[in-house]
Amino acid sequence: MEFITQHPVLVVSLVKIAVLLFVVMTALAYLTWFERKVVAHIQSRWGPYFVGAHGLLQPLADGLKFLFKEDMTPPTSDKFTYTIAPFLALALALTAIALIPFGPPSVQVLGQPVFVVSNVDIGLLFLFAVTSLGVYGVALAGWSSNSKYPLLGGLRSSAQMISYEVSLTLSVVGVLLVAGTLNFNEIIAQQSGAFWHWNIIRFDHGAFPQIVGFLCYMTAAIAETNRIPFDLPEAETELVAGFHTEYSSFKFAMFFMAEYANMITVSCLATILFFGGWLSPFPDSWTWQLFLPGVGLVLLGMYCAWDTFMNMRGIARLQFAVVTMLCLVGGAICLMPAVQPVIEGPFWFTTKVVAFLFFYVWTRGTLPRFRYDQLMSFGWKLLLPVSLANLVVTSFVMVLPYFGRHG
Amino acid sequence: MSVPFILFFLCALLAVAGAVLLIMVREPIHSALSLILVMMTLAVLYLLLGAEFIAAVQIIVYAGAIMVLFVFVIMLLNAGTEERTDWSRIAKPMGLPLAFFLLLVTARWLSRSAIGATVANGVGAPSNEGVSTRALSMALFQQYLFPFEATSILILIALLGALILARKDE
Amino acid sequence: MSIVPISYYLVLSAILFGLGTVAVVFKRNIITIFMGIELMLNAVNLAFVAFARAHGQLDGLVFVFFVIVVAAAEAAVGLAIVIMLTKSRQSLNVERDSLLKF
Amino acid sequence: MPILDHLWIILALPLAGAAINGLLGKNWPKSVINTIAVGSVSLSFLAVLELIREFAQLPADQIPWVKDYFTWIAAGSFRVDFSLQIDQLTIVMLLVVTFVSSLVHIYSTGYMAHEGGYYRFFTYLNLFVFFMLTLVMGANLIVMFVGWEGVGLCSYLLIGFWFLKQSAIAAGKKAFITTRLGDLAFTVGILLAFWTFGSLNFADMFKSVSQMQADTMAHAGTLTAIAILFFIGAIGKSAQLPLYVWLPDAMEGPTPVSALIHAATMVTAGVYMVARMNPLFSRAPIAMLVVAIVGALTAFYAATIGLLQTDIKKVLAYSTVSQLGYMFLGCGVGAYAAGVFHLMTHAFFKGLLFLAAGSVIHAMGGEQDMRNMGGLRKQIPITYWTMLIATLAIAGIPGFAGFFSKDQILDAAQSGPHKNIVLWLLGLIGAGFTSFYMFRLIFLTFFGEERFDHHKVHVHESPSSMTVPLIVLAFLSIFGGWVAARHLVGGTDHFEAFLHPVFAAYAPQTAGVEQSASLAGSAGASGEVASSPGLELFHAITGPAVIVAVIGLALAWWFYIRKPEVPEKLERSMPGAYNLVYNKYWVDEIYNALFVAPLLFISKYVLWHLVDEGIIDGIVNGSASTARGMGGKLRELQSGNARSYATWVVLGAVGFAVLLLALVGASR
Repeated sequence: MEFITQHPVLVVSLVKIAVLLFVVMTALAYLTWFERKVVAHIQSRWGPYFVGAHGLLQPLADGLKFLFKEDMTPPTSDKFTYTIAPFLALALALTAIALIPFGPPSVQVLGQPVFVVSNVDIGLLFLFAVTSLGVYGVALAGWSSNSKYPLLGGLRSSAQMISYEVSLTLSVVGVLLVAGTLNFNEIIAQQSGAFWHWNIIRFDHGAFPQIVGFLCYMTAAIAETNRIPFDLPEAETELVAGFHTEYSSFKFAMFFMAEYANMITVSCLATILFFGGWLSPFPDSWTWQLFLPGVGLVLLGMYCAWDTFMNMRGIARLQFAVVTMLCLVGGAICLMPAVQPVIEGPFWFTTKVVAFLFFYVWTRGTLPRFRYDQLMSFGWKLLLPVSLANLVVTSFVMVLPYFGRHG
Repeated sequence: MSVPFILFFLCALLAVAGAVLLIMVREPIHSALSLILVMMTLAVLYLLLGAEFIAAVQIIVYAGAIMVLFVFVIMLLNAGTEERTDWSRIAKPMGLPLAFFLLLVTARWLSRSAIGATVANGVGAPSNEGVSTRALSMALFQQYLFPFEATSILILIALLGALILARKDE
Repeated sequence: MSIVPISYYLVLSAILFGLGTVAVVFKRNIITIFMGIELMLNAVNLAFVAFARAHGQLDGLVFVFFVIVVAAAEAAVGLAIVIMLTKSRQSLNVERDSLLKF
Repeated sequence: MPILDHLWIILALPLAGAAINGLLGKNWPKSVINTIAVGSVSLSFLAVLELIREFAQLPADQIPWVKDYFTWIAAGSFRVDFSLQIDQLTIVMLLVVTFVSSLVHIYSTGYMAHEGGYYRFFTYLNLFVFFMLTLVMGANLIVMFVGWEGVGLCSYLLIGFWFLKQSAIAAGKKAFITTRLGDLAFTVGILLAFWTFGSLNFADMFKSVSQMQADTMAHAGTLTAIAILFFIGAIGKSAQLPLYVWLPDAMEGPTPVSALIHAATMVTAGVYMVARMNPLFSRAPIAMLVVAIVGALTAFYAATIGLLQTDIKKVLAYSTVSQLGYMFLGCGVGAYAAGVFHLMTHAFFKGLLFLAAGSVIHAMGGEQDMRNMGGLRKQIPITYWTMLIATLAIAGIPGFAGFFSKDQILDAAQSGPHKNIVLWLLGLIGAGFTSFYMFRLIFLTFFGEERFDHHKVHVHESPSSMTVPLIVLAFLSIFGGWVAARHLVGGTDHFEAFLHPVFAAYAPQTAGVEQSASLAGSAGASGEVASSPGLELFHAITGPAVIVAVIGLALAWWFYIRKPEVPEKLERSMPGAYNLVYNKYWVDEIYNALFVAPLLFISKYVLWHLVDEGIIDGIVNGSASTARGMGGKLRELQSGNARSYATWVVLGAVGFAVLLLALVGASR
């Protein structure tokens, strides 16, 4: 016990990492479910339905399937690289998430902030550093498979990632100019107040609405994560499955998870940079907003209860009862005055992130895929100039007499 | 042995190992990977030296851009394993000893250099907190503004050069 | 907690530099040779940072910054050249194209 | 005073003409080339006229007028400026050169009309004018020497103008090499002069000369050496014994060239030089004697050869040699003015003779042998009359230009300060021969029955572009000498008076007195001899020179008009002498045997095979092969193998590191 008190940093960090890993893994799993559901409904289907109520156990089943499938390694492949590539991808993706603050640093245990694994002074830079390495996973996988389509996929993705990383970074620099810091917590703190203080529309001394920057960021981000409409590296119609054609079983799962982890990361980043992170959209004076999480959960539980008794039959009814219980209990906990301030930040943060994820899925469900040359020319000839222009305009306004930081 | 020492020796070991691998391995991709490893460890060392910004830049630019470019080119050219030609009659018998000699000379010299010695003796030991990124950027954009602009022009020229070189001649 | 003496870093950088030299001399694949050069640059950067730290000044870091930038430019051009060269000579082995003579 | 301040214009004009024609004119129409060539030379002639006008107003103390343009060579104490100089002598030469050149240019436009390499011809001609002017205007020996060599070059180029003709090429080479012998001596003389006087500017040289005491024998010896060396140069250039052999062969060149270069201007350069150097010569009596002897001998000797030549141009060539001999004789006996005077008149009438001969050849369609001519005076009257006038002039018939100048020379030889009866006799007989062979030429060419068939050649008078210069020169051949006319009637000789400052300025005191005395003597010393101008005039006109000239004329008439069979008789009666003279004393053959053959032998076996191939080539090839060997070794450094290069770089780095270490260690 005194070991904990002696080495708070170590212990708390380890705990945080463990928890984060668990949470993120679960999130990834259910993100797949979420995506399939949403896309299905966009395409007016039901999506996963039978494995568990509303297919809620589908991710579990998938995970088991991946685990028990045969792990094939092409004989001509470059074993070492072939093996490390997926690990690299997933590890980097998770590392990035470790930098994200999910809640206010004020919430502390043993003098250590709870909601952020590592609060680096130049967190943003490090985030970029880590994400910039994400290319290797794809590229190496494509190369080491020693087969046509993967190689092409790898080439495409590395080219694409390099190209769009530039715009991604530049579009963010606008926010950095406004914020004047690289630390996430400070960036978020500056946006405190209400939603009109968020960087995306914030327009007061030393700030300029980053709406353009946000659009550029989202576009580049989708490209960075190789998502439709920029999923050239794994365009199944052209390259079978792109860089991970040769991968099977859990290695494939790793790439899969890495992709979704990256989605989450960029969504979190968007949330932090443009949408005030874990801040609530309402002025602090509106105290009733503290009840929102609990109330929301309770309402969800009540809907589940109604659904359980009206529609569910057999085992499904049992499972869904469990879900109902969880929701109601969670809601009750969240309504406790002690918990309310703690839960607030994560609540808003999660909400925003989920919104972004929905946006992701939405685009996937609606937009067709680019052609490769279109992709490149779009990235270099449109996105880059626009984000540069945004940067220039912002910096120009920064030094204007009235609007400027010293105005 | 304190944490920095352990960290340092770990990184140094990794770095040297990576460098040796870079030489030993015959697959260009593997060389690239080992070089990336070296860069990573160097980034950590920079952190250890309190140069966070440089560390980040090291990773972003070197590992994240330049080496990606290398890998990309290797994949593009589908570079196979290096062939064991030894047509240069002096490279092996002379070059390697010379290089190692150079290594020794510089290492010896640097280890003997006044600055290293002073720090080793704890004299003039640097403050432990790292260099603030703000100060660095100030220096970059005020004291070194002209070189900065010059490098930007250099980059532009390099960009054009690369474009013209790699252009498909139609 | 004691800090690592600067001379350690310097020696490490010297070693890396030497290994980079070895790579340049010893390797035949032009790309790998290129990597050797990058390695040397990195070694120098390390020395720069170490010195900057030792003197408690920023100039070394600025130099590192410039070195990195220049390295980027050099890599861009150099690799473009490599591509052209390989397209024309069908080989990455520097010993195969002995063009560098009168 | 524009021209005086810009003397270079006179030079620049012909040079510009040469440059334009030579560099651009290859495909230009003849008219354009004519305009440029003739225009440039005529313009410089006009410039000279303007120069004379300005020179007339120049105060005497500013003569000679020298302009330094730029320092040309500066090596230690040796300093040469590119500087030009104007004095009376220069004026005379300039006038002659530019005027005759202009006329010859005009003449050439007609004469060369049907030749190839038209632009080339005029380029060379303009270039020649440029160099000749440089020679004349040079204010120091070096500039003069440049002109000297330049005219030699142009003469070589123009003699060999028809470079497809083997004989022409050979002649060109012969001229070049022969004159080179003289130039060698001239160069040595220049060096000696610099060593002696410490400067090559005429002014400085003459000043130091005049300050030298003639009594110190060393100086006398040096001066004599310098003077003789210079004179050898003059011998080469002016075709005197023994180096005259190139001039007759030079007739291979186009006739206008013969007229301009080998009669009027270039060959007289030697005379000009001797006259220019008069202060030296006046102080070197031995040299003076040499000059006089060589001149007289040449005058006589060349005349004898001229007697039997059948080629019309050859005759003129030998007569040129002989006339040059007269000029040197004049200079040699101290009558520089007379020599220069004869130079001028000779330029007129000999130029005219050549041009007229050219016209004859033109009319005969290239025929040069007088034995195939005859009776031409009806067909080509203008040529006939002008040539007759020139002949009368050269023969020294009273009233014509040649009479005055030749008479002065002989007069000086007979009664001058350096009088020498033997030389005078030689000159006198030479004069007789001269008139003989000249009239022989006239009679053979224009009189008697026509010895050619009309079906091959149809004789025709030359175009006006050729006849006009003839007429102009004819006028000058008559009146050109009259500037000295009043001298006959006891008046002052304007020409001599005009040149007097040049020759009196640095004249040795003792000699100076005599000179002025002789001046008076030749002019006014008639005091005791002749009481009345009429008698004086009668004396002059019935002087021995005139008498021998008339005798020559009469003999020629007897031989070739009255009794054409006489020559054959003579020939049969004394074959030895005839062959001797007819074959020009076999001088060419002798020279071949004496000099050329051994020289060829030496150059072939010693210089070529032994020295050049053996030693020099050996050295060169040896060094080359050693270099190649080392290169072969060093080449391996440049294997083109990047790894090797990298190794070398590393080697350098190591060296540098070690050095640095050593330095730091030292500094520690």
